[in-house]
Amino acid sequence: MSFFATFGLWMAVFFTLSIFSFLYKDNPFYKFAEQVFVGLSAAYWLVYLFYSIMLPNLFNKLLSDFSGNLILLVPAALGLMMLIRLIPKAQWVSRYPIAILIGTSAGINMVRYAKSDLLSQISATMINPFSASNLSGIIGNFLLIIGTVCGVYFFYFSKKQDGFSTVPSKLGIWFLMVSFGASFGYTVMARISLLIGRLEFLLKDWLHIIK
Amino acid sequence: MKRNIPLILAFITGILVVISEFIPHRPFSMMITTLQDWFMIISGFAILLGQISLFQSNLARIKAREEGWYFYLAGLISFCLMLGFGLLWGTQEFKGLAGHGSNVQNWLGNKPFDYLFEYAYMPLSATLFSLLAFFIASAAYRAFIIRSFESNLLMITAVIVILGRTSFGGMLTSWLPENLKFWHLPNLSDFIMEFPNSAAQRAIMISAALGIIGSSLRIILGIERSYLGGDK
Amino acid sequence: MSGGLLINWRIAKSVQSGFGDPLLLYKGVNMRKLATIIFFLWGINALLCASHLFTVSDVPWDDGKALQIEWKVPADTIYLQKADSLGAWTTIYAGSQSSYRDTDLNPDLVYNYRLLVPRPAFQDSMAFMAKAKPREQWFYLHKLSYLLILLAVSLAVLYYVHGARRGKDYFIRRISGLDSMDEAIGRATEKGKPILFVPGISDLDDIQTIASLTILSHLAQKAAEYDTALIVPCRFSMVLSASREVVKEAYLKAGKPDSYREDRIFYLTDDQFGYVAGIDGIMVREQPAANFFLGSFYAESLILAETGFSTGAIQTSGTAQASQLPFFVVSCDYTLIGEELFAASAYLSRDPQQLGSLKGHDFGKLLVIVFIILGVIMEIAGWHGFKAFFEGAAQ
Amino acid sequence: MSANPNSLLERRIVFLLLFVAVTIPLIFPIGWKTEVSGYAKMAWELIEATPDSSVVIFSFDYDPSTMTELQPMAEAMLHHAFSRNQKVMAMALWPQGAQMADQAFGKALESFPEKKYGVDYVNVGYKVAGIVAIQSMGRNMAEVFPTDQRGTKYAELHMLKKIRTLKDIGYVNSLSSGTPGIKEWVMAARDAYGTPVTGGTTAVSAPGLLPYVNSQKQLHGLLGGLKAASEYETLIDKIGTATVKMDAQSIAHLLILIFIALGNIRAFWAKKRRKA
Repeated sequence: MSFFATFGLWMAVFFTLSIFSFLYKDNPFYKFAEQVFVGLSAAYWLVYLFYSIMLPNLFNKLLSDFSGNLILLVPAALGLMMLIRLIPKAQWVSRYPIAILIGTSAGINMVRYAKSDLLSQISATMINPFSASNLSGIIGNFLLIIGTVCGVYFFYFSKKQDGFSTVPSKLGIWFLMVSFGASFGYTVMARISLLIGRLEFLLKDWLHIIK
Repeated sequence: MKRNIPLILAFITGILVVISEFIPHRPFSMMITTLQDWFMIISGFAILLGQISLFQSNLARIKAREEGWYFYLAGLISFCLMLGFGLLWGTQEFKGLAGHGSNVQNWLGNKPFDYLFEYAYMPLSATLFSLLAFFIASAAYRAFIIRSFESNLLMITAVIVILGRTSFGGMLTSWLPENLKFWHLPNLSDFIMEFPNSAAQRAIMISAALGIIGSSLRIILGIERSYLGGDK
Repeated sequence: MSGGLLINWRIAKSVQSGFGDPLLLYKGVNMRKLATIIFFLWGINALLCASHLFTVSDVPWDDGKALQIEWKVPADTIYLQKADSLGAWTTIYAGSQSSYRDTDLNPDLVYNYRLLVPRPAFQDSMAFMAKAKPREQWFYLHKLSYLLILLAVSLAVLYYVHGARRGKDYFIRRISGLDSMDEAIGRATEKGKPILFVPGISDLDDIQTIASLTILSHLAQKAAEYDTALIVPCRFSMVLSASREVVKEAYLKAGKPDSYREDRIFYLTDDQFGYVAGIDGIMVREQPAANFFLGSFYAESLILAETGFSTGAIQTSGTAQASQLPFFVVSCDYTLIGEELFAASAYLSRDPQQLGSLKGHDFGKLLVIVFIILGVIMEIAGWHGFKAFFEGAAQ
Repeated sequence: MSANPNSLLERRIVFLLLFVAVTIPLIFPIGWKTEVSGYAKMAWELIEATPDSSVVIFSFDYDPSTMTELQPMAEAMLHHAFSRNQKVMAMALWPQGAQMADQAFGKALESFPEKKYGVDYVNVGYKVAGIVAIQSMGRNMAEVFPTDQRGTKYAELHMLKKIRTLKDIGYVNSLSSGTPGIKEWVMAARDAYGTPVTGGTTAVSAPGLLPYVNSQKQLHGLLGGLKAASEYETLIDKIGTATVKMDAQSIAHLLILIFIALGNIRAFWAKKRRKA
């Protein structure tokens, strides 16, 4: 292995252990790793954004065919208006691009969520519970329908929850709790996998204890 | 003026986007992708704002010899190194101001930017991510306590699913006869995931979607305007 | 739009040869003429059949990027070919289905297709030709249900907002996560420690971030009143800009513009885990007495909440990210679940217009419940049109 | 919910125990057998039933980010294919897949040192364009892969001499963590040319692909995640990386359950003490 590859390996090991040391308590190694991480990653995204977004989507297009891409001057101008924030007196200028972006986001979110999270979930719940082939499937389908309806009702804000109306709301909370427990349990494996990945690096690539 | 024009702009862009969702004809059909591209370009400019703020605050701390200033110096150096390498010799696919730097590559075995990415950024990121394994254990230890009916539900389903996902969960109930296979732990955990869990997830998604639609509408109509700050 | 022409040279040849010598005369009938007529009639017939057998048509109500190709030929395997810009044929489908939808086309260009049906008995294949032009229309019909539901919810919101403007008062149930906010700020003030506010890890294009900034505005005002330091680390520059505007305005409203410190609202890094590493550092070093994690969160939710727990802070979290809610619920003191995050601004401000719009969401919920129940009944009854109407938009 | 010094100590013990519990099985494998699911069995049956010396395709449609889950599958299935004396052509629809393939071959050669490059296995490398590349393979494989990764011409690769199109392939095994991947293989190879397709994917993506494992066998079984990989290792009776990792998983899960139990006991005592 070349010097730089070995050096790189030890650097990776150092950072790995520094981050793990945070589990015991905050310490200079973690502080160092944290600041290096923040610095490196900030620059990483800047470089990434420059090469992968700004160059192909803006600069290259303007340089190769300026008159054909005149429209791109609009986002470029808005981007520069964001940068005017650096001048304290003219900070209000950045409200224009922010307003346009937020307006756009609001519009996009409105239509996207109406489609993917509202309509498709509603239609997915319109099922014939008796279509399942066995008893557990039928019970499951009923749970699915009742759980969805009660869960939605749990979020009903503008009514005092008393009398009969507490029943579906209560059921809704129960379903939420079951779901939270289940998702928690389900995620354990994925999280342990991450740790296995890091340990594999330490034990295999660094210490050569395992093959 | 400083506040009304932005509100009008938000209104116009918002409405245009919503309308264009339903019109397959140009120019409307292109609207959403165009605006999303714009978003990226604008945020491409804006990222400098943050980075300048980061740079300045680190510099200020170092100048003031604040406690632990050398850590901030390390951060600043890493920032400058990564940025400099990236701009000079580029990244894996892109060439930088000084070309691909084949000399440096031969020497280092990789482009400097990619070298730092592979041996510093990646291990840092992956290790920080892997802390989740520890935190999920400590959270389970502390929080899954028998208290109320709700917290019992939370705990019991978590235990069933954790058991059902592993090899020994299957072993534990593999003796069950065929007609009781429903209670076999892997099956039971699949059942919970498929039905009650999906139901609650759907309820959250549906109501959150309504919340998002409502909030978006408030923003487009200018009822919700705190994001713009004050009038001055 | 559609056209068809059957070219089958083998058949054509067999027809010709079947009539023998081209110049054969039989009982005064010019066989050659007869053959020509028969061949001509057969051709028309074939043409008619072909147009029926193999059709290409524009997909209606779309953005002019797709053509629907259909064929009715009895064969196990057919080959569908398309001419490229130079006129060379390439196979785009081979199989036994009877239709194909060609997508990613350019509107208003003519596309040529050829259908090859192998005839093993003759060791050749029949070819059918057709062409068509995809066109853009002015409405996506399959999105009708989606438009209607969006209109219904929007109109309900507008109706109730209008009601609120005319002085109607709307009730809102308790949301404990928001009631506790004052308690958390109070505790931080008592201890003389700062408050940490994390506006999620999404950019401004996520409504959750904007909802979070609305809560930040209320929180900052309270913090200004109590003279408690407020720390807001941001992942994106645009969130940073907006947060600064919001907090500055809040301090101004509280009458303490001089207490506003811009350097307490800062950018860390665009990187998900770099950002988390930074916040973890802040939590253990500054020891904030109250943490707020509101907005859009992903895997890092538990890292933040558990580190915050270890510092002994009172923690309030809220997200619409269903997958992260379990972790917040388990390790924070209060959690705003899903829509509660969006209800927060109305709840905190008690602004009648906002409360009115919340009432509008609730109308949407009733609508959803009614639709689901109706849909289930229709499905049980075997009438699938109702569900299909809603599914149309999900395509 | 506030932390006291006592609970901070408990936290550290929890962390330490978890660390040890995951490390030890990685170093000293236990080799717990995993209960085999129907989907894994189906994939195994396809490879088991494919005749001796058939040429088969292993498509490496992932990159290092999902290696933890997919590499063990690749290794186990490759081991199986080699043990059935099938000739393996490796390719990749993802740029970094070709390296993944080389690593998997390296591992498999430890058990089958007699296998020769060009005769028993080849690596033709990465191909852009996903589904279009697969469609072209259905017409003429030599055109899609003029040379292998080392630059050897297609015609000179001994095992590929008789292979003209996808129809000459025994089965396709796609290990995929996204697009292009299994779905594209099903559509362009199975549905269009009838070549059997099997594969493996991450635990997260598996539910989305299960509908293809149907009565028409669009997909011949499917491995989803590490657990399925260890099931496969159980089927071929080998303690591979998946089994080892699955052991670590099982121990960690077990430990977390013990933590939950201990947490409850602690809470119970605390309550009792408060009452007393």
